[in-house]
Amino acid sequence: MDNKYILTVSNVNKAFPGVKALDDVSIQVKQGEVHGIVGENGAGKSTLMKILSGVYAKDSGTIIFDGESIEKSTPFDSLRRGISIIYQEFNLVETMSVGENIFMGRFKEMSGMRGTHKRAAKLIEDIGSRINSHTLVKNLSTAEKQMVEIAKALSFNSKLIIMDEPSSSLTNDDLKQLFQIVKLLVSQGISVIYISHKLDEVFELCDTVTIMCDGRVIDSKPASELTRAEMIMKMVGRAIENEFPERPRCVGAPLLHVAGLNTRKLHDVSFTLNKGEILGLVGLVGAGRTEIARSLFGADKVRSAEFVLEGERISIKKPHDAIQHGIGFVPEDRKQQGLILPFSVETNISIACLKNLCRGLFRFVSQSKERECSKREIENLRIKTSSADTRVVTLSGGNQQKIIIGRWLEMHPMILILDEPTRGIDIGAKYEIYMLMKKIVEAGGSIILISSEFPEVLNLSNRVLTICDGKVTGEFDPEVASGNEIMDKVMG
Amino acid sequence: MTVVKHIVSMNDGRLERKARYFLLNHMLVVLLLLLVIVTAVVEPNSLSIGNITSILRRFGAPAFIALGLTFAIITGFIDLSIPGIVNFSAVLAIYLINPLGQVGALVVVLIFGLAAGMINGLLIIKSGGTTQAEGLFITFGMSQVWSAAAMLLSQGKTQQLRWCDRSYSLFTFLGSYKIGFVPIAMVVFVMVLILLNLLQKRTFAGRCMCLVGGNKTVARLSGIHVDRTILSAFMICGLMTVIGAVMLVGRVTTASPTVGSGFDTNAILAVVVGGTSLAGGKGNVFGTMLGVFLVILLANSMNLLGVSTHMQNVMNGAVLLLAIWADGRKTSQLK
Amino acid sequence: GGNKEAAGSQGTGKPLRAVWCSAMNNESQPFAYKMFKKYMAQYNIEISVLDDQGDAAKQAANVAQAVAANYQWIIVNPTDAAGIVTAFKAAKEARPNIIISTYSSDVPDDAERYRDFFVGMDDATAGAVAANAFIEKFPNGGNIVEIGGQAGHNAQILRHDGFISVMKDHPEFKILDIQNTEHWATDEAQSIMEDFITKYGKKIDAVFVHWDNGATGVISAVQAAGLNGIVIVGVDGCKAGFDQVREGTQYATIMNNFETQSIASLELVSKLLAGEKVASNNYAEMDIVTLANINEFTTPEW
Amino acid sequence: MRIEANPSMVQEKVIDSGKFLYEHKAIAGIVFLYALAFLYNLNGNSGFFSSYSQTLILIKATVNIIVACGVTFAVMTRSIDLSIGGVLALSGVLVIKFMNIMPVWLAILLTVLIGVIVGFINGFLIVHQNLEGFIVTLGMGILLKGVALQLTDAHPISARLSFNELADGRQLVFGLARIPNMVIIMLVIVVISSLILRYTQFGRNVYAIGGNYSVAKYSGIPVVRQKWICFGISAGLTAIAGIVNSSHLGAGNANYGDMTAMIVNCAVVVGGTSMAGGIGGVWQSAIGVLFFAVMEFSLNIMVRNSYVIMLIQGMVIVLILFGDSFGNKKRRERV
Ligand SMILES: Nc1ncnc2c1ncn2[C@@H]1O[C@H](COP(=O)(O)OP(=O)(O)OP(=O)(O)O)[C@@H](O)[C@H]1O
Ligand SMILES: Nc1ncnc2c1ncn2[C@@H]1O[C@H](COP(=O)(O)OP(=O)(O)OP(=O)(O)O)[C@@H](O)[C@H]1O
Ligand SMILES: [Mg+2]
Ligand SMILES: [Mg+2]
Repeated sequence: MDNKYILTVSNVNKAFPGVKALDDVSIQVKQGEVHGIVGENGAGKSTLMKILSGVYAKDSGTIIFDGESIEKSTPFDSLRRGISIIYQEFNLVETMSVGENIFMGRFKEMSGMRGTHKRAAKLIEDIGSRINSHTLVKNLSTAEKQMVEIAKALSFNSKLIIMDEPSSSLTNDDLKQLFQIVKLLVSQGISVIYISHKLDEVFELCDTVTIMCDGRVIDSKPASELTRAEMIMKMVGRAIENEFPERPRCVGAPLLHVAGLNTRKLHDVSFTLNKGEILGLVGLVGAGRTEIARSLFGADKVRSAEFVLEGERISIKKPHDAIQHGIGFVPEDRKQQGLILPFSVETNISIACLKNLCRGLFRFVSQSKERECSKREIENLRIKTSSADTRVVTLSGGNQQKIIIGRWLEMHPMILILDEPTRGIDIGAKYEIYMLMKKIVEAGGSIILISSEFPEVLNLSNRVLTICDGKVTGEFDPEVASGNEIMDKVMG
Repeated sequence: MTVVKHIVSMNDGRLERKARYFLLNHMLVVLLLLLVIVTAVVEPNSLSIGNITSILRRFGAPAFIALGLTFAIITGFIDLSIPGIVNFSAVLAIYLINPLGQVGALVVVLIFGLAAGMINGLLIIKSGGTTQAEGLFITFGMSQVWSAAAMLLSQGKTQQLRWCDRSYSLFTFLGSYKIGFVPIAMVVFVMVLILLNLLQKRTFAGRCMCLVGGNKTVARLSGIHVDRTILSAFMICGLMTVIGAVMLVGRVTTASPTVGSGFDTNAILAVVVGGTSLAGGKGNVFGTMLGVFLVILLANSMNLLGVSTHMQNVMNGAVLLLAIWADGRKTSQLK
Repeated sequence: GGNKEAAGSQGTGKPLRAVWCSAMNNESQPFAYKMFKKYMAQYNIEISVLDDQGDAAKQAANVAQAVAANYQWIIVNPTDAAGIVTAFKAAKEARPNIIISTYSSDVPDDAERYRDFFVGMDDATAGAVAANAFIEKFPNGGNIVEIGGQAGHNAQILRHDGFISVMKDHPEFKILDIQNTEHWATDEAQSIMEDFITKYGKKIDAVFVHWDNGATGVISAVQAAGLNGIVIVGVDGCKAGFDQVREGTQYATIMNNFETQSIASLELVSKLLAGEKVASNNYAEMDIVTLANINEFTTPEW
Repeated sequence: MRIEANPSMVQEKVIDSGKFLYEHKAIAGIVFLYALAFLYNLNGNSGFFSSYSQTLILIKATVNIIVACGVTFAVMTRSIDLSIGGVLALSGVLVIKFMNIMPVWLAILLTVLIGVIVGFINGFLIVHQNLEGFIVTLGMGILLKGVALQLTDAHPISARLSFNELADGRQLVFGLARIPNMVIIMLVIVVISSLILRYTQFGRNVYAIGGNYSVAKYSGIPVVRQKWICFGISAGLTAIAGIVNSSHLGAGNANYGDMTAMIVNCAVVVGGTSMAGGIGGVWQSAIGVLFFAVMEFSLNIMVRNSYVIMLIQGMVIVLILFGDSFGNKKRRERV
C-alpha cells in the first residue's frame, strides 16, 4: 500500500497571460497519505489544484490518477473520478440547505428531497458533526460550512480530497476537529492533499511535504526528514532566522480612548491605544473583534460610543470620518470588502488616497501621481504583478493583501486596523507584513491587530486585549502573561 | 526550419488576431461607416447638408438622455424613470412659460430634473438598495408616477409652444436653430459631452462613480462617499434627461404627456452599444455618443432606403444585437 | 328642448350608469370624455371612466369589469377593434340587456351584432376625404407622401386604407412614400418628414399626415428645409390643427367633432331606453376645415 | 462548532415572525385590498365580491401569470427576460396565421416551438456568448415585435370565433363553478412548473445556479445547458400565454404585450423572486401578478380619475420595492 501512488503528476505546465503559473511540475501522492503542499503566495499551489479538479486545463504534461491518464477534465468528471476539492474560498450555495449543497446536482440519484436529506444527515453524522441537514447554509458558521464541504467531498466516495487552505478561517478548536476528520479519512485509505501556510499544521498532519516556489517544485520529502527552517528556506529561497521580527518597542503617550462602545453585538467595550503601539485583540471566531474594528472605523452602526483622539472627542459616523482622522482598516474579507477585483492594481491602491492625488477646483486626478504612488507600493511591498494595470483578480492571495495594505500606507495612517492581515499568506510575505507593521509603529503610527493565530498576536503586540462575547475580558502584557492565562479569558 | 515555420505561423496568428481584435474593437465605427456608405450609394442625398443637419438636430434629445444614463449605469444602476421624467418635464416646461417666462420655465424644469434624479437616488440610498436589480424597478415605478403626473397636469392634452403667445424663442432656439449647418443643440451637446467626459475620465467624482460601480463595500471602506456618488450620478441623469426633453420640445414645438415613451430603451441600447458595461464600473462617454449615432442613423438610413416601419423594428433589433454581441466578444477577449 | 324630454322619458329616478372605456393617454379621448360629461346631466346619466392605457387586453378586462359593476351602458373607443369583440360577446351573454356602443371607431363588420350602435367618424372616410381634398387642390395630380399614426392602431389602419382606396383610382397622383410612427409622436412625424425631404426634396407636393399634432412636426420640418407651398392635410381638427390652418401652414384638417358625436350618442341611448330602434352605424359629419371656412367652426379646446 | 440553543435564537424567532409579513408582502397586499374592498362595498354596489368579478380577476391575471411562470425560471438564474413582450405579440399573431393553413393543434404546437427557439437564441447569446441578459432580451423584444408588425402589416388579425372557445369556454370544476379554460390552463401551468422547480433535479439545479453560479458549475451541474433551457421555458410559456391571450381576445396584434415585459418582471420581483437569484418560486411570482390584477381591479372601482390610478400604481411599486430593499438591508445588518 505504501508504494501505491494514487496520483502522479509529471511535467505539468500552465501559463496565464503574463505569468508562468506552473513550470514543469511533478508530484506524486501515495494512497492514504496526507500530502502537504507549501509555498509562497503565487507559487502555483491553487493553480495546480484547479488543474487537478478540472477547472483549468493544463498546457502540457501528464496526470495519472488511479491508474488512469487524465487528459481533459471538467470539475464534474474529476468528482466522478474521485477527486474532490475544497476551495480556498467557500463553495456552497448560501440560499440552499445543507443537504442540497452536499448532493448538489444529484437530486435525482438521491431519489428526491427526502433521500437527499437522509443521506446527508448520515454523512454529517459520520464526520461527527450535528448540523441539521435542512438548515440553510447562510445560517451556518464558518467552521460548520467547512464541515459541509468535507461531507460533500465524501459524498462522492472520493479517493483524493484536496483541501486548499482549509484552516485559514478556523479557530483552534475547529482545527482540532478538522484534524480528526482528516485522520479519519486517511485511515479509510483516502488521500488528502493539504495546502496551508501554517507550518505547524503541516508538520503535525502531513506525511509528505512538497515545497513549491515560483511555479516550480523545489522539493518533495517525508515531513519527518524536514526541519522547519529548511522548509522555510526552500519556500522563500532564503533563510529566515525568525518567523517574527523583534517586537517593536516604541509605545508612547495615549493616542485614542474608546469608551462605552455598544452595538448590537458589543457591550461597553472600552480601551486605550497608545502612540507607537501594536494592540492585539484575541478571541474566538464570533467574539466580536471584527465588530470592534468596524465600529471604530465607522463601517457599522454604533449604538453609543465615545472616541477621544489625542484629547479631543471625535465623532466617527462613516469610514470617511475615520480616514479623515488618520485611521486605516484592512478588512478580513479581502475579496468582498478589500478589493475591486476586476479593477487594476493601480486603481485599487489609489482608492483611499485618491483625494490627495487630485488638484484644482474640479479635483482632477493626476495620473502621473497615481502611477507614482502605485509604483512606489508595488516596489515597496514587492507585489508580484506583471504591471500596475494588471487586474487584481488574477493575483494570488498574498499579493492581493499587500495591495490593500499598500493602499493604506499611501495615506500615512495614524492608526491602522489590521483584521486577519496574514490569513492565507505565506511565511515570506507574512514576515514582510510584520516588518511593515514594525515600520509603521516606529514611524509613530499605531496598530490594532486582530488575528486568529495566537503566536502572531502574542509575538508582535505590545499589549493584548481578550474579547469574549462582545466584551473585553482582560488585558495582558504578552511578554509576561502565560498562554493559559490568556486562553482562560478568551474563553470567558 | 521548424523553428522558422513556428515563428511564421505565430506571426500569422498574431496578425489575424490583431485584425479580428481591431474589427471587434471598432465594430461600432465599422457598422456606422457601413451604414453611411450603403445609404449614400443607394440614396446620394443622404450626404446632403440638409440631411446632416436634420440628423444632427434629431440627435439632441436622445443623445443628452443617453449621456446622462451612462453615469447611472457606470455607478451600477439602470434608470428606467427616463420616460416619466421626459413626459413630465416637457409638459411642465410649456405650462410654465406663460406664468414664469421662458427663462423661468427653463430654470424650473432643470431644477425639476435634478430633483427627480435626487428622488431616485434617495429612494435607492435610503432603502439600502445596492444592486442594480433593486434600483431597476424602483425607477420603473417612478416613471409611472411622473407619467401620471404629466397626465394630471396636461389632462392628456398635447401642449403646444405656440399657445404661449409665440414667446417660445428660447426653446426653439435651443431645439431648432443652427449655426451654419450645425444645430445649437449639437453645439451645446458637444460642450456638455466634453465636460462630462472630463468629469468621468479625469476627475475625482468620475472615479468615485467607477469605484462605486465596481464594488460599493470596498468604495465605502476606502472613504468614498458612496451615497453622495449615487445621488450625483442620478442627478446628472435626471438633469440630462430634462435637457433632452427641452431640446425635444424646442425641436417639435409640442409636448404630449406620452412623448417620452421609448426613450429609455433607446438610451440603454445606445449606452451599451457604446461600450459601457451594464455591470457598472466601466464607462465610455464617447462610446455612448457613437451608440446614439447608430440608433439615429439606423432610422434615418432606413427611412431613406424605403424600409417599412415594421421592418425597421426588425433591423433595429438585429443590428443592435449584433453590436452588443461584438462588444461582448471584445470584452471577453480582453479577459 | 328635446334633450330635457329625453331625460324625462327615463323618469326622474336613478340616473343611468354609464362607463367610458378607452385609452386616456390618447389625447383625443380625455376631450371626448369631457364632452360626454358636459351633456350627460341633461340626459340623467352618470358616467365614469375605465382607462386601458392603450393596452387591448386591459380594455377587454375593463369591459368585463364594467359588466361586473352593473353598468348599464358601456361606451368603448376600441384600442384594438378586432380584439374587443370577444369581450362584447361575453358581456352580452352575461347581461343581455346591457347597452354597448362603440365610439369614434368601430368593430369589424361581422362583429356589429355584438354592440348596439356606433357613433363616430368613419376613419376610412376621413382618409378618403383627405384624398379628395388633394384631388380638388391638384387637378393635374402630384406627388404625395403619407405619414401614418401609430402602426397597428385602428385609426391609422382605416385612415390609410380609406386614403389609398380613393387614390388608387387616380393615376395622376403618385404616392412617393409611406411611413408609420410608433407612438403618434410629433417628433417621429417630424423625423420622417425630414427624411422624406432629404430623399425627395422639391418633388413633394403634398403630405397626408394622420393627425394634426403630427402635422405640427411636419410643418417644422418643411419650414426648416425652407420649402414653400407644400400642401399638408391632417385629421382630427384639434386646436393645433385649427391654429395651423388659420396661420396657413396647414392646408386643411378633417374634423372629428366630438361635441356633436357625444350628443348623438346620448340621443341614441335615450331612444334605446325608450324602446325605439336605432341605426347601427351612425357616421358623424365629416367636416373639412380650410382657411376658407374655418370661421364657421368654433375652435375646439383640445 | 454546534449551535446551542441560546437567547439570540429566541430573539430570532421573534424577528422571523416579523419577517413573515415582509416575505409574503404580495399576499399581505392582496388581503389588504380585499379588506379595503369589503369596507368599500358597504357603501357602494360595485359587485366586487360576486363570483363573476372574482373569476374576472383571475382571467385578468391569467396571461401575465403564465408569462410570469416562465420568467421566473429566467429570473431564478439571476437574469431577466425582457423579450417576453415581443414573444407574446408574435406568438399571438403566428398562431392565428398558422391556424388558417393547418389544424389548430399543429398551429399551437408550432407556435410554442417557435417561442422555445426564440428562448434558446436568447439563451445562446446570454450563456454561450456571455452577454448581459437585460440587453440581449431587450433587443430581442424589439426585433420580435418588428417581425410581428411585418407579418401582420400592422393590422390586427381576427381569429375564427371558435378559437375563442380555447380560452373562454367554461368547464364545470368539481361540480362547483364554471371556470374558463384559460384559468384552468393557467393553474395547470402554475402547478406543473412549480412542481418542476421544487421537486426535480432540473428545478433544484435552477436554484443552485441562481444561488451561486460557480459552485453549481464546479458541482457538475451542466450550467450552460440548464440556463439555456430556462430561457427556453421562459419564452415557451410566454408563447403559450400569447396563444391564450389571442384566443381570449379573438385577435392577434403586434401591439399586444407592449407593457408586458416590465410589468411581469416587476410583479415577479414583488412576488418575492429575487433578482439576485436563488430565492423565490413560481407561486410567489403568480401571487405577485395576482396582486397587480387585484390592485388594478379595485382601484378601478375606488378611484374615479384614471390618471390618479396610474399615479397610485406607480407609487405602490415604488413603495413595495423600497420596502423590499429596506428589508434586505436590515437583514444584511442582522447577519
Ligand atoms: N486566472 C488567472 N489568470 C491569470 N493569472 C492567474 C490566474 N490564476 C492564478 N494566476 C497567477 O498564477 C500564479 C499562481 O497562483 P496561485 O493562485 O496558484 O497561487 P497560490 O500558490 O495558490 O497562492 P496563495 O497561497 O496566495 O493562494 C500567480 O502568480 C497568480 O497571479
Ligand atoms: N458560529 C457563529 N454562529 C453564529 N453567528 C456567528 C458565528 N460566528 C460569527 N458570528 C457572527 O459574527 C459576528 C461577530 O463576529 P466578528 O466577526 O465580529 O467576530 P470576530 O471575533 O472578529 O471573528 P473573526 O475571527 O471571524 O474575525 C456576530 O454578529 C456573530 O453573530
Ligand atoms: Mg491559493
Ligand atoms: Mg473577524
